[in-house]
Amino acid sequence: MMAEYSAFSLLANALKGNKDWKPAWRKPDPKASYDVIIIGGGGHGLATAYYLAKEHGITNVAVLEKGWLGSGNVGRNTTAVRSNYLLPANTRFYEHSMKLWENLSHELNYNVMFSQRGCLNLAHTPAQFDDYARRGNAMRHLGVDAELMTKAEIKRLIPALDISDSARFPVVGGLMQRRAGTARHDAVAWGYARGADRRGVDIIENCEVTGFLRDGDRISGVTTSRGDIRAKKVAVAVAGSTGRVMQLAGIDTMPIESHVLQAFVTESLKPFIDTVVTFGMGHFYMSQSDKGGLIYGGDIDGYNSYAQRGNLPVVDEVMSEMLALFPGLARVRMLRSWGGVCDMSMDGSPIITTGPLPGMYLNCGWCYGGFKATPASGWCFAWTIAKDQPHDLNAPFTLDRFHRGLVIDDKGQGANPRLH
Amino acid sequence: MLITCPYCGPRDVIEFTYQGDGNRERPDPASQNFEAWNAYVYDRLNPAGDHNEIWQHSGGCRTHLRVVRNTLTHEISSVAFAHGGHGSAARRKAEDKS
Amino acid sequence: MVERQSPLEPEFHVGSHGNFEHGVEIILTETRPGSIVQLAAWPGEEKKLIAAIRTVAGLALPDGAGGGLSDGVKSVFGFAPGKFTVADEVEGLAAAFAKVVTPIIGTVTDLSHGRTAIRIAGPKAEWVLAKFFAIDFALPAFPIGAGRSTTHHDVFAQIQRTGADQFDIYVFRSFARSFWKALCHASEEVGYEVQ
Amino acid sequence: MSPRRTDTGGRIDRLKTIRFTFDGAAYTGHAGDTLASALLAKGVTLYGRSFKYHRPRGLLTAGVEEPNALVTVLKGEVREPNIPATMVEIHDGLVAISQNRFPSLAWDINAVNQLGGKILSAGFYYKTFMGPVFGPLKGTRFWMFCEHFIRRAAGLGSAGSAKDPARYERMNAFCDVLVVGSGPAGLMAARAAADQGARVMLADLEPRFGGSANWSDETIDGAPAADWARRTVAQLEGRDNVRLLPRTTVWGYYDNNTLAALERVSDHKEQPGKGEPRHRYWAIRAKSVVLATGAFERPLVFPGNDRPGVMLAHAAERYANEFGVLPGERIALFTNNDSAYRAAIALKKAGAAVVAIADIRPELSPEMRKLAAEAEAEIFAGHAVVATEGGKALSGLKLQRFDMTNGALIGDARSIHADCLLMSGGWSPTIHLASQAGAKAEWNAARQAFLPPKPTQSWIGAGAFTGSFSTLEALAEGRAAGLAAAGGQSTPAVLPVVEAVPGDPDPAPVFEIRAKGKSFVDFQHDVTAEDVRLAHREGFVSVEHLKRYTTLGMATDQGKSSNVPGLAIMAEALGKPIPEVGTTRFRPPFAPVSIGSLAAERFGDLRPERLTPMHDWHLANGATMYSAGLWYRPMIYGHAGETVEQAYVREAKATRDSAGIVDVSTLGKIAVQGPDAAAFLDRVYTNMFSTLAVGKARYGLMLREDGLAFDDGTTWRLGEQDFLMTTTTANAGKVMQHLEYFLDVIWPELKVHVTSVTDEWAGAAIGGPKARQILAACVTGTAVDNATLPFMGIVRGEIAGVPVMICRLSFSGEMAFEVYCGAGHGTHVWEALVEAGKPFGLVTYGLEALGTMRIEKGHVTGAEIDGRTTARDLHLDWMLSKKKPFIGSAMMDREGLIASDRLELVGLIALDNKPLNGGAHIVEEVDEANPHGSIGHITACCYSPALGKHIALALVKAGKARQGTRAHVSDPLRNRFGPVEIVSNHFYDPEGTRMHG
Repeated sequence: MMAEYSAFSLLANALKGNKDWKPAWRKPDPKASYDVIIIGGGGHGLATAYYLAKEHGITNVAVLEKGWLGSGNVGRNTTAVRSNYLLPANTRFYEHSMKLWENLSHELNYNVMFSQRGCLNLAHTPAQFDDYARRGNAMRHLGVDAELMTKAEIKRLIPALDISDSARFPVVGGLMQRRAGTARHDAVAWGYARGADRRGVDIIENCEVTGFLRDGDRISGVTTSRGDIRAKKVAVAVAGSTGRVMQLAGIDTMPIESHVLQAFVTESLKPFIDTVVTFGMGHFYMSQSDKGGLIYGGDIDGYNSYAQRGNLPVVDEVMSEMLALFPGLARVRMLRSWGGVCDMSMDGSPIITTGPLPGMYLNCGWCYGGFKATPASGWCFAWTIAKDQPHDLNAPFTLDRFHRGLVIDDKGQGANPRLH
Repeated sequence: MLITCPYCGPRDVIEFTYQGDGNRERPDPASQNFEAWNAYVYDRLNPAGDHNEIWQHSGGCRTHLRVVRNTLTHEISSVAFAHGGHGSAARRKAEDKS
Repeated sequence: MVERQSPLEPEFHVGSHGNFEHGVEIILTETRPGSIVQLAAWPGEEKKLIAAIRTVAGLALPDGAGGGLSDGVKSVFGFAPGKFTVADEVEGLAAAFAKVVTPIIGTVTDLSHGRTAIRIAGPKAEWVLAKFFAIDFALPAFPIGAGRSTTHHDVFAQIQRTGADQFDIYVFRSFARSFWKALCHASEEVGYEVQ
Repeated sequence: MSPRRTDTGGRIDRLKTIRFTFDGAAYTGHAGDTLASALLAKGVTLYGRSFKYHRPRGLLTAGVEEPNALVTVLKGEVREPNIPATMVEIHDGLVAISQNRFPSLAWDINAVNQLGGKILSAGFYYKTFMGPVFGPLKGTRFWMFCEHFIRRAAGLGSAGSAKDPARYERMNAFCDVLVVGSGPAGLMAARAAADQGARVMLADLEPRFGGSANWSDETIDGAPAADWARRTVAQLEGRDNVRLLPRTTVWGYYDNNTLAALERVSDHKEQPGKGEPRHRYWAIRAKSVVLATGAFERPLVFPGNDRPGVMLAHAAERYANEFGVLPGERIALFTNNDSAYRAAIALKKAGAAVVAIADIRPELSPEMRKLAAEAEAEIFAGHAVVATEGGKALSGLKLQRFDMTNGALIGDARSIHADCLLMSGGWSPTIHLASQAGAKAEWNAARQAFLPPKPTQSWIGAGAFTGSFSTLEALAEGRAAGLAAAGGQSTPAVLPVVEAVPGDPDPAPVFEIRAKGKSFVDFQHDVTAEDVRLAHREGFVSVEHLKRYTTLGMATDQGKSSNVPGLAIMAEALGKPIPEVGTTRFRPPFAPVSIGSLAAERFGDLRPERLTPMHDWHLANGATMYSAGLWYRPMIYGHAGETVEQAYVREAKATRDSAGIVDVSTLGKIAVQGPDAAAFLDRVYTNMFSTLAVGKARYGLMLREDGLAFDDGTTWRLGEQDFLMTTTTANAGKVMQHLEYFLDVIWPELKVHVTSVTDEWAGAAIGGPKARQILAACVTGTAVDNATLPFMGIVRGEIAGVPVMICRLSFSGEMAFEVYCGAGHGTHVWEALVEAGKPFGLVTYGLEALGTMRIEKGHVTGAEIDGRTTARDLHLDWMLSKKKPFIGSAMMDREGLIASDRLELVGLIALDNKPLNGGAHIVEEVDEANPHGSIGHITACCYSPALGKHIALALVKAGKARQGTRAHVSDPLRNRFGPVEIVSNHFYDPEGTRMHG
C-alpha cells in the first residue's frame, strides 16, 4: 500500500533525502484476462477504472494505454472546468462533474489543483447578452450557479481587459460562473491513475490495442502489442482516436470527425488575470496557470487530422482575438503551442453508451469539452459498464440519437462538426 | 498547409473551407431509405491516413475540390474539381448495405 | 445621370502621406469604372463566352486560368473556371453583354455598384500587397493582365495586374472603406500618395 | 576582480557610445553590444533570479537559449517581459529592469525558498495543499488560499495593460530557397542557390550575419572568418534574387513548407521610422529550405553549476571575440570534449589568465595538450568540478579526480581560485525546425546528440545542424545544400580554405558529476539532477512524464540546453540507453514570439467594418449604430434626451401611424441565374418557386439536410431564368455556401449560377399607412397602386433620376415596400424618399423599432431559427410542400423532430405590465428561492406601442397547446419574476389586413 500524501509525508521524506518515495502507480504486466478492459489511459479511461473500483467494487480491471499515460487530450488541453451549458442534458451532466471536481483532490489524496477562479463569458451586443442570460437562467433553473456581470464589475475583476466603447466589439457585459475554474491537467490523470492503482486496477502503459477478440458476435477481449487479453467487458475511451479503434472493431463510420485543436501558452508572467475569460465575437478563451503562463486557445483548425499539429491560420486568429481583449499583451510572447486531436461529434455533445457491439462500451465524442467532463464521464461510464445500462445523467448521450433526431446541439450548428 | 487549386494554383489553407468526408453519397432526393439518409447526414469515414475530402476554395475561385489528404501527415496527394465526378477510393459500408 | 457615391469618400484624402519625405513609392487611387460585369459560361460553352467578350469588349482573352488583359479602358480576366470579370470606364456593359451572352452560353451579372475598384501602383506595390494577400505577386508568377481571386481575412478580392508595378483590386463595396484604410495604413511605411 | 571590456577586438563600434539603464542605474556600452555584453563589460555578474528558489543567476550563454538573464524592457508605459539580455541590442534610451525579485535583484525575499530545498522537490504540489476534509477550508478553499501566495511568488516578468502603440505587420513571401541560419553553412548555401538564379531568402536571428564566423578565431581563404562572412553577405546584398533578413527568427515549420518567421524590425532603434513596424511576421512559402541552424552547447551537471560566473565555454569565446568582453580575469574550464579548448585560446588571447582546464577524459590528444599549453593552462585530465564557491559572483571551485567509466570521485578535492568557470558538455544540433516539420530525431551515440531525422518535408540540412561541427564541413555541406535546394547539379568546386584549431567532434558520454550539493539541469526552472531521479523513483520515467512532473524544459528557453542532460540522467537511472527514454518532439515556436506580431495588422483592428451605402447618412442624422456581425446598422435615431426605449417606441408608433423607413441593405442578396434556376429553388426551399410568376416575389423557407430550419427570406423572380434571393443578414454567407455546395458537388448537372449581389443593391423598406402615398410622390415611370403593384408584386421605375426596383412586401405588418437601387445611388434615393416622406410624417427607424414591429407580428428571426427549431416548432409547416422533395424533407419527420414536448413558438404578454427580459425562462410555478421547472425561454421582447403592453416571443414546451393559459417568467439572473399569458405569436393584425389593405 502506498503512503498517503500530505504535508507531513513531504517533510518526513525530505528529511530522508526523498529516497523513499514509491512509484505513483505500479507498472504491471498484463494478465491473461480481466473482468473489464478499458482501452485508453487518458483522463476518462483512468477515471472510469477508478470509479469502477470505488463505486462498483469491480477491481479486476486493466487500463491499456498505447503510449505513456495521459498522453492524449488530458495532457493537451487548456485546463478549464465549467458547467455553463445551455441544454439541460449537458448542464446536468457537467454539473455532476463539477460536484465531483469540488472534492476530487481529497478523494484521490492527490492535489489536482482545482481552483474555482470562475469562468466569464463576455458578451458584445445586447442580443448576445440576452443569449447568455438564457443560458445563465437555464443553469439557475437546474441549481447551477450563474450570474450576469456588468461592464463595471468586469473591469474590476479583469483590469487588463479592454472595455472601451471604441473597441471593435465593445464588451457589454458577461455571464459568470464562479464555481468554474481550472485544474492541473496532468495531475488529474496521475491522481486517477494512482487512485485506481491503489484499488487494484492494472494500469498498463505502452500496450497498444491492435484488434478485438470475438466470441461469436460478442467482443471478448483485445489483441495488443503485449499479447492477447480477454475480458468480459471491453470499454473504449479513446477520444481523439475513436475512429481508429472502432475501425479495428469493423465499424468504419461514426458520427465523429477527428479534428486538431491547437493550444498555446505564453512565457510566465506575474499574476495578470484571475479567472477564465472567453471572447464572444469569435472563439477565444484564456486563463493563467499557477506557474504564470497564460494558457489560451480558440477554434479547431477545421479539417480531419490525427497529426497533433495545426497550421498558422488558427494561430493568427487566436492571437488577434487575444489582443482584441487584452491590447497590453502585444509584447508578451507565445512560448509554446501544441495540438490535440478531438472527437468532433455531429451535435457537439458526447457519447457514453453500451455497445455498439455486444460486450463493448463506448465513451467518445468529447469535442473540445472533454477535460472538464473527466470525473463525470468516468463516473457515468463506470455505471454504464457495471450495470449494463446508462445512468440517468448519460442516458441522453446515446449513439443512436443522431439518427433519431434527438441531438443535443448546444450551438445549433447541425451535422457540421467543424462548427461545434 | 497549401492546397493546389486546379484553377488558382497553390494557396494557403486559410482560403479554403472544409466540407468534410467526400465519400458520402446523397440518396436520391425522393428516396425514403432513412438508413441511407442518416448515413449521409451523420456518419463519417474518419481514417487515419489518406482521406477523401471536399474543400471549397471559398477565398478564391469558390469551386469545390475533391482532395485526397493524409490525416496523419497532412500531405495532399491529389486535388481535382469536385464536379469532375465522385471519387470511389473508399466506399462506405452503409452504402454497401443499402 | 446621377453620379455614384464612392464608399471611400470620407477616407479618401488626396495628397502625400506616411513616410513620403523619403520618397513616394505607392500611388493609391479609386478607378471608378462605369461597369463591372461578371460573366459565367456553362461547362463547355467557355469558348463562346470568350468570343462574346471579344465581340463586346474588343479584348482577346489569352488562354489559361486567370488569364486576362487590359487596354487601359476595358479590362477582363478570368477568376474562376468559366468565369470572368469585365470592367469598362463607361456604364452599360451589362446590357451590352446581355444581348450577346445567351442563356445557352451562360449568365451575365451586373456588379457595377457592388464592387469597388482600387488601384495600387508604384515600386512598392508588390511589397504592400504582400502584407494582405497570401499569393505570389512576383511578375513571373503573376504576369501583366492576369487575374487572381483571393482573400484577406473577411475581405474577398479579385486582383488584376494592369502593369509591371500596378494592380487593380476589386473588393465588395461594403468592405471597401475598411480595406482602403488598411491599404493606406500599410503603405505609410514606404510613403504613398492618393490621387 | 571582475569581468571587463578588453582593450581591443570585438565587432563592436568602440567609437559609438550608447547610454542605457538597467534597474535604474545608468550604463554605457557600444554599438554592436547586446544588453548582456554591455553589462558584462561593466563588471555585472548578477542578472536574474531563478523561478522556484530565486537563486542568483548570471549569464549562462550569449544567445537565444539564455535561461537566466531575463529582463523586462520598458518603453514608456509599455512592458516587454522575459527578454533574454543576450538578445537585446542596446540603443540610446534603452530602459531594462530585472525580474522575479523583491525588493531588489541583490536582495530578494523569496530567496528564502532555497531553505525549503528538499521539501519543494519535483511534484511536491501534488502531494499537499489538499486541506482539511471538513470545516470552512474543505473542498477547494484551502488549496485556493495557498495558491494565492504561490501565484504571487511564481511568474517571471509582469505584463502591462496599456495598449502597445507599436505597429505589427505580416508579410507573405514566396521563394525557391529559404536558408535558415547565416553561419558559414548558411552563407555558402545562400550563395550557391543564388548563383543558380533561385529566389533566395536568408534569415538569421542575430543582427549580424555570419554565425560562428563572427566569434571563431578561424580564417577562411586567409582572412578572418568574419571578414569572409562580411564579403559573402555583401555579394548577396547586391543581388535582386536574394532577400536578406537579419534579426529574423524562423520559429515555425508548418505543413507544405510554410514557415513562420519573426523579424525584429525596429526593436534596436530608439524610435521606429514613420509607419515602420516593430515586428514583421513573415509567412514564407518556400519550395525548399536549407536548415543551417547550428548547434547549442550543453552545460555539464555538477554541484554549484548555476553560480553566477559559470558560463558555457563558447559563450565566453563569443563575448571575447565578438563583443570584446572578458567574462573574468582568472578563468577555469570544465569540459567533456575538445571544443572548449578553442575558448581557452580565445580568452588567453583576449587577456585573461586560464588557470585550469578540467577535462573529464583521462586521455587527451596531443593537439589538446598543445592548445592547453598555448593557453598556458594547467590541465587536469580525468578530473571534474565538484563544487563552486562564491555568492553573487564566483570566487573559486573544487576539482576532484573522476572516473568516467563509473562516475566515481577519487581522492581529495583541490581548490582553484577563479572568477569564471567555463563548461562544455558537448553540442546538440539545433534540430527544432526539422522536428516541427514532422519527423523524429535520431540519437547518435558518437556525438552524444540527437541528429536531424530524414526529411518529411522539402528541406536539406547543412553544417553543425547535421552534426558536422567543423567549419570546413559546414562550407561543403552548405554549398551542396544550396545547390540541391535550387535544383542545381552538384559540381566539384574549390571550397574556401579554412584554418581552424583541430578537434574531435565527439564528447565523452558524461553529463553529470554526482557529488554533494544541488546540480542544476534546467537552470530557469530549478530542476536538479535529484529531481530527475525523484521522478524516476515515482515512476515518471517517459520523457513526457519527466518533463511534466519536473517541469524540465518547460521554461522560456524550452530546454534548449537542458533536454539532453535531463534525458541522460533519466536514462542512467533507468539503466537504458538515451533513445529508449524517448525524444521530445519540438513544437512551434523555436523561440518565443510576440503576440503582437502574430496578430499583425489585426492588432487593434480585429475585423473589417462592413458598411451600408447609407452609413454616413445614418451617422449624420443621429443614428446610434449597432454592430451586427461585421455590419453596422442603425439601432435608433434618438432625439435629445430620449432613452433607447422611448426612441424605438416613437419610431414604431410613427410607422404604424403614418410611415417609417429603414435601411435593409444588409440583407443577403444572391443572384440565382440560369435555365435550371427555378428547379434548383424548388429543391432548396421547402415551398414551390417554379410556379412563381415573373415580376412576383415569394417568401421562402430553407431547411438544413438534417430537417431543421435554416433560413428564410423572400425571393424575387426578375426573369424566367433570373431570381434575386434574399437571406437574413446573419446567414448570407452560410446560405451562399450552402447553394454553391449543392450546385457544385451534389447537382453539377443543374445549369445555375449563384452570385453574391448583396453589395450591388441598396435597400430601403418603407412601410406604414402612408407608404404608398410617399412612393407615389417620388416614383416615376411606374404606378404603385394596388393593381400595378399588388402584394408581393415587383415594379421598376425611377426615383430622383435613378432606376429602382420596388417590391411590395412587409416585415412590419404594414403596407410596405422594399425599394432597391444601385448601391452607389443608395444615399441619393434614400434622401429622396425621406424628402418625399416629410409631408407624410415619415420617420427613419432602426433595428429596435424593426424588432418591435416584427415581434408584434410574430415573425421569426435568428433568435427563433436558432439551429434547434423545426418548421413545425415555428408554425411554418404550411410552407412544407408535399408535392416535391426538398433539402431536409427526408429527415424532418424523425421521431425527435416531431416529439410532443418540443419547444414551440408562442407569444407572451406580461400581466404585471412590467418589462420582460430577453433570455428569461418560463415556468409554471414561480420559485424565486430555488428556480426550477423551466418550460422555455423568451427569444425576443419589447414594449409594444401597438398593444400598449410588454410582450415577448418565446419558445415553450408544447407551447401551442398552452395558448390562452398562464405561466410565469422566471429570470433569477435579473431577479424578475412575474405572471404572463401565453398567446399566439401573431399579436398584431393577425389577418394581415393592414399590409394587404
